[in-house]
Amino acid sequence: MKKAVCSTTELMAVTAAHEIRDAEVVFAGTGLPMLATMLAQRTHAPDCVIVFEAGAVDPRMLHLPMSVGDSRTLAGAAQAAGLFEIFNYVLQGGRVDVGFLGSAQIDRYGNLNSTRIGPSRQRPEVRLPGSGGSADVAALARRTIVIARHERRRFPERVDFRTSPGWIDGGETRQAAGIRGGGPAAVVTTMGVIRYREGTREPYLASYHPGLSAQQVQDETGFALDLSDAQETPPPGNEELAILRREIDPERIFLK
Amino acid sequence: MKKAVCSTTELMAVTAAHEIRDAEVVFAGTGLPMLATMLAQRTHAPDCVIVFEAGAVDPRMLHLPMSVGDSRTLAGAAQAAGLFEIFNYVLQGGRVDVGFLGSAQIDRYGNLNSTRIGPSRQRPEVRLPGSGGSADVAALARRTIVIARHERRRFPERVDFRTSPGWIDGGETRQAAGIRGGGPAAVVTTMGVIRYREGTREPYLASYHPGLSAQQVQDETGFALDLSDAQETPPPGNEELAILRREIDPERIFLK
Amino acid sequence: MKNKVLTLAQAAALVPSGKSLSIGGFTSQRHPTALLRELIRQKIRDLVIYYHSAGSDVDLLIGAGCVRRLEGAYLADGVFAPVAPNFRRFAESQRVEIVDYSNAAMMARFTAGAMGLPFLPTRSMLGTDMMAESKTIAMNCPFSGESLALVPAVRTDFCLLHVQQATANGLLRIEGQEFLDVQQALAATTVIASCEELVDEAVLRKEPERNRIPAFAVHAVVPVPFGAHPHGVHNRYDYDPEHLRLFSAAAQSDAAFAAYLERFVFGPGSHDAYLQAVGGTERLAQLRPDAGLGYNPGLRRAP
Amino acid sequence: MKNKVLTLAQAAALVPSGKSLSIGGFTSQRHPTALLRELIRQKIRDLVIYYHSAGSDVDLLIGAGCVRRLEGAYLADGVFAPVAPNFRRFAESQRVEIVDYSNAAMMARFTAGAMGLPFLPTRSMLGTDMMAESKTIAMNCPFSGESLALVPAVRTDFCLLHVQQATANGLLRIEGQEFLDVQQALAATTVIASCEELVDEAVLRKEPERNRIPAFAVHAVVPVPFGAHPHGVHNRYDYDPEHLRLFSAAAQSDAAFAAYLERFVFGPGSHDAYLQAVGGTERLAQLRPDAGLGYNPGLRRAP
Repeated sequence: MKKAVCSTTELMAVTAAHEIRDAEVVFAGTGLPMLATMLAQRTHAPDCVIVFEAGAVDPRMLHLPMSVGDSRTLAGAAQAAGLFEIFNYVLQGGRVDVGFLGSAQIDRYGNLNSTRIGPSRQRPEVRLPGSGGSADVAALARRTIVIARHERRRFPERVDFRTSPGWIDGGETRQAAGIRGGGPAAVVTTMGVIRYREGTREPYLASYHPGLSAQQVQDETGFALDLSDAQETPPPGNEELAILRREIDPERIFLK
Repeated sequence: MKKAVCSTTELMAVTAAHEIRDAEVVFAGTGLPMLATMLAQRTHAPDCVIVFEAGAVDPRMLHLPMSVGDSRTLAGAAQAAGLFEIFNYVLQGGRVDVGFLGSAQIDRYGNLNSTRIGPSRQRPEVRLPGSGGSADVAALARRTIVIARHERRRFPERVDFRTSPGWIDGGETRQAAGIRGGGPAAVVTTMGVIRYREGTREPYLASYHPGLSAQQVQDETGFALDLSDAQETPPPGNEELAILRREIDPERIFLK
Repeated sequence: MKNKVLTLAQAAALVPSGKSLSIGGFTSQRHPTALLRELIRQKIRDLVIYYHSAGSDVDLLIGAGCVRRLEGAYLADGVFAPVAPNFRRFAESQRVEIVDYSNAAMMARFTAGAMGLPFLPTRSMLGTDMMAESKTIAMNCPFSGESLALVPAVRTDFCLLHVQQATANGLLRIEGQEFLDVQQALAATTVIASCEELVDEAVLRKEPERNRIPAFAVHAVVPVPFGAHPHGVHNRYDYDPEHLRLFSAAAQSDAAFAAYLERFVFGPGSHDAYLQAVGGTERLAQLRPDAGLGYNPGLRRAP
Repeated sequence: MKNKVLTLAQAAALVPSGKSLSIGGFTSQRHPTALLRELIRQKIRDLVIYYHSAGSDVDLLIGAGCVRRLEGAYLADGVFAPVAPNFRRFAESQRVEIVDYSNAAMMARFTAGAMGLPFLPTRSMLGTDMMAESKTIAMNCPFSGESLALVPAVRTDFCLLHVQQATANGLLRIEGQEFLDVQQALAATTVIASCEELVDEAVLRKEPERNRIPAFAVHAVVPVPFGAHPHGVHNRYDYDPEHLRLFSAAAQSDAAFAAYLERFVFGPGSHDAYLQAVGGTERLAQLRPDAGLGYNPGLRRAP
């Protein structure tokens, strides 16, 4: 593997791209998920099928969309549909292999909050945009990959508001809530990658990004992480970086 | 009104056409309803909107379709959709003013049977095609017009199988069954036109076709008809007949 | 991208006896009859068929002895057959189980299956005798108190359909009415699509608004020109009134229908030979549509 | 056929204060912003807005003080606004009521409204804190025993949307993604559609597969070229990144947003004057799409 100097955003995009396998159906949101899916399609997963909740099915995007409703999501698309088809026939129909989610807060069991910060419904400390399709993808994709900025206040023991269900309270609590989809497989952060143990659904640090230590990641996390399996995140290949920088986001819209 | 000599089928088509008012949304089935709606659109109701359950919305038909799925239903159509859109958005959405229904049996309160004749589910004396959209139109159109061949065995006190709800058992029983649409307004038969009293929903003979008497209609009906308001069915105009014969069904597919 | 193109024989061989099945199209339009004839040749038995408004497609399978059970709304073909004749004869002689629903109820059942839901609510079915004989459940709406009927989702093992255009990878375009093809396909575990024309991905991807079923839902693609005959295919050919009348007459008795099958299914042995048997290129040319209308305005339809 | 063509001022005047409303489009695409600016000029107040994924369309109305209550899923605009700024400020200062649902739940709610049903079931919402705060009801499926969430139908007094083509009678064609426009329109009592282009009935009726909303569901048609600016309209013009950034910056405070409204809504007083204020034909030419792509691949989007 050729090593390369890269930014954290670039590393996250490449790390997230590696979570996609060829021919999978990927539900992508705005930002890093777009970089990751476009990169995967141009490298190891040429037949991955991308769907966007606004209506685009299986595009071959030529230019980076700025949101999931962007006309750029339609380039070379197999279908231009709408929310009805994507949420009902594709997502709830059980056809999404992997969904990408962002979040303002993520807790010990991978539950996400994109609704509001603070204890009060009436007086939110910070009002966030709301679920969008996040709760839906979290409930219905076969597995989800979360992308998050790693800061201690964003990684509390328990989210202030559970917008999108992860493993709920761990163990079998997700199934007990009647949720069908597979749950969070990985959290790709600005500091590393968190995964969950089979059965207990306890979080563990799978990798820390180059230049950091496992303990540094723990210090920025508001709940205990099992660090015993932590390794350094593999760096992106030169070709991956070149594709990201030159083909996918030459304007530096999401890439920092 | 110019009088004309015509067949029973022609008289029924014209009589049924008169039930359509301009700009109404009409749900049409195969056969006489097609003749009636095409005639209405070419005469007194040029802006009536025809919908077919197979998917055609608001066509300007040039050639008589042989079934509701026929490509001929799409000529000049506003939309080519499907069963989902027509049943959900148009019919159940409450947008159909008048629906046309045929039936093998029709009883005192306008309930229809197009499923099977005879008392036994396992051993039907006659197996009929089934509801199709009949039960749906009967339940959900603002009013329905039934087209039927008038024979005593086809007009029993009670249908062997209630495929499509009319006024159920009369009075308020239709509302009590939770049905939202308006119920049967008229039954156009080979012998006359039956309508229903407000409130009681008891059937009365509104008209008998030229050459028949009210009593003759009663004799071919298996339940008591109030004959007190019966008049002769107005004959078709020459222009209506000419349009029917020359423009709508020159091949004599449905016209006898 | 995967090449999913199969021959008729290969595609039909995917369907074992005893499975559940739905068939695309509506009364006299766009049924995958070439595939159905091949199922009959391969002696598939004991099928459970879910349908909304079927015509001589399902009646063909019933008459050939392939069907054990039916759940659906309507089996007839307009003036050609006020009741589908094999259906009627098999029902009256108790050779097939039938559960009746309305068209809207079957639409809702397929849609629920496509949506990954166990049921959908509907305002149809209330006040009918179908309620008690089917798996429909009455409900009072917890929001409004209104009466509703809940109909159970349909999921089938297979959906067979016929479309105008498909890519080798299985992206499907439908011209004219969609009927319920999209929902039927998405409610099936395995989708086999025959098509008039195999086209390049690039062609269909130029107008993504016009494509109806994504490749990831489709498992086999079978290019079969005139694959819906004697039914019509919008923009490609009209239905064949002569053959539909002939079918309907033959379907009046077991003996006559056995002769029909021998003449048009077993005898010919292949789709090309079938097309010869129904009149060959001369007859097919008479079904050619007017480009602007999608059907043949000059077709002689009355006997 | 009826001529339903109105001016912007006439159409906006149909909407009284205090009514419920949904708005077509998605984040940065195809919102009927010319209509919304006219609502603001006419000082419509106390609106209840139902939305799925809204952008600076709803945020414009919030910032102009037109909105009393919101029920929806998402209010933001990608990199232009990770949270819609007026929405955030009004929420944090308790100047607007909010009930949160997911996008799939809002889709199901509008769809139920369009279908004439009081609710639809969904597998979303389970395991979220939105369940308890919204009108969602948990249910065990009477067929399968599975957990489901029932979400109540949305019916609004008005739906405002913007499409590429409309006829004077109200038949609408949408190019590119439909988003949820069809369901939103059919879930409204009164539908007002602005369009880029008014076309003859005969033109749209040539390709009935491509039309999306029938005339009988549409009450007013308003021809407004560039009627969605600063949002994009597939095949017509791209979104305007400069203006979206300017909007987002202005929406950070009441004072700055008042100045924005003065400069782009009240000051110009008409749609033509608005287009002049945002850069006129020179700027609009920069948004012109590539014919094959539907957007402008050369548009400068980063600051």
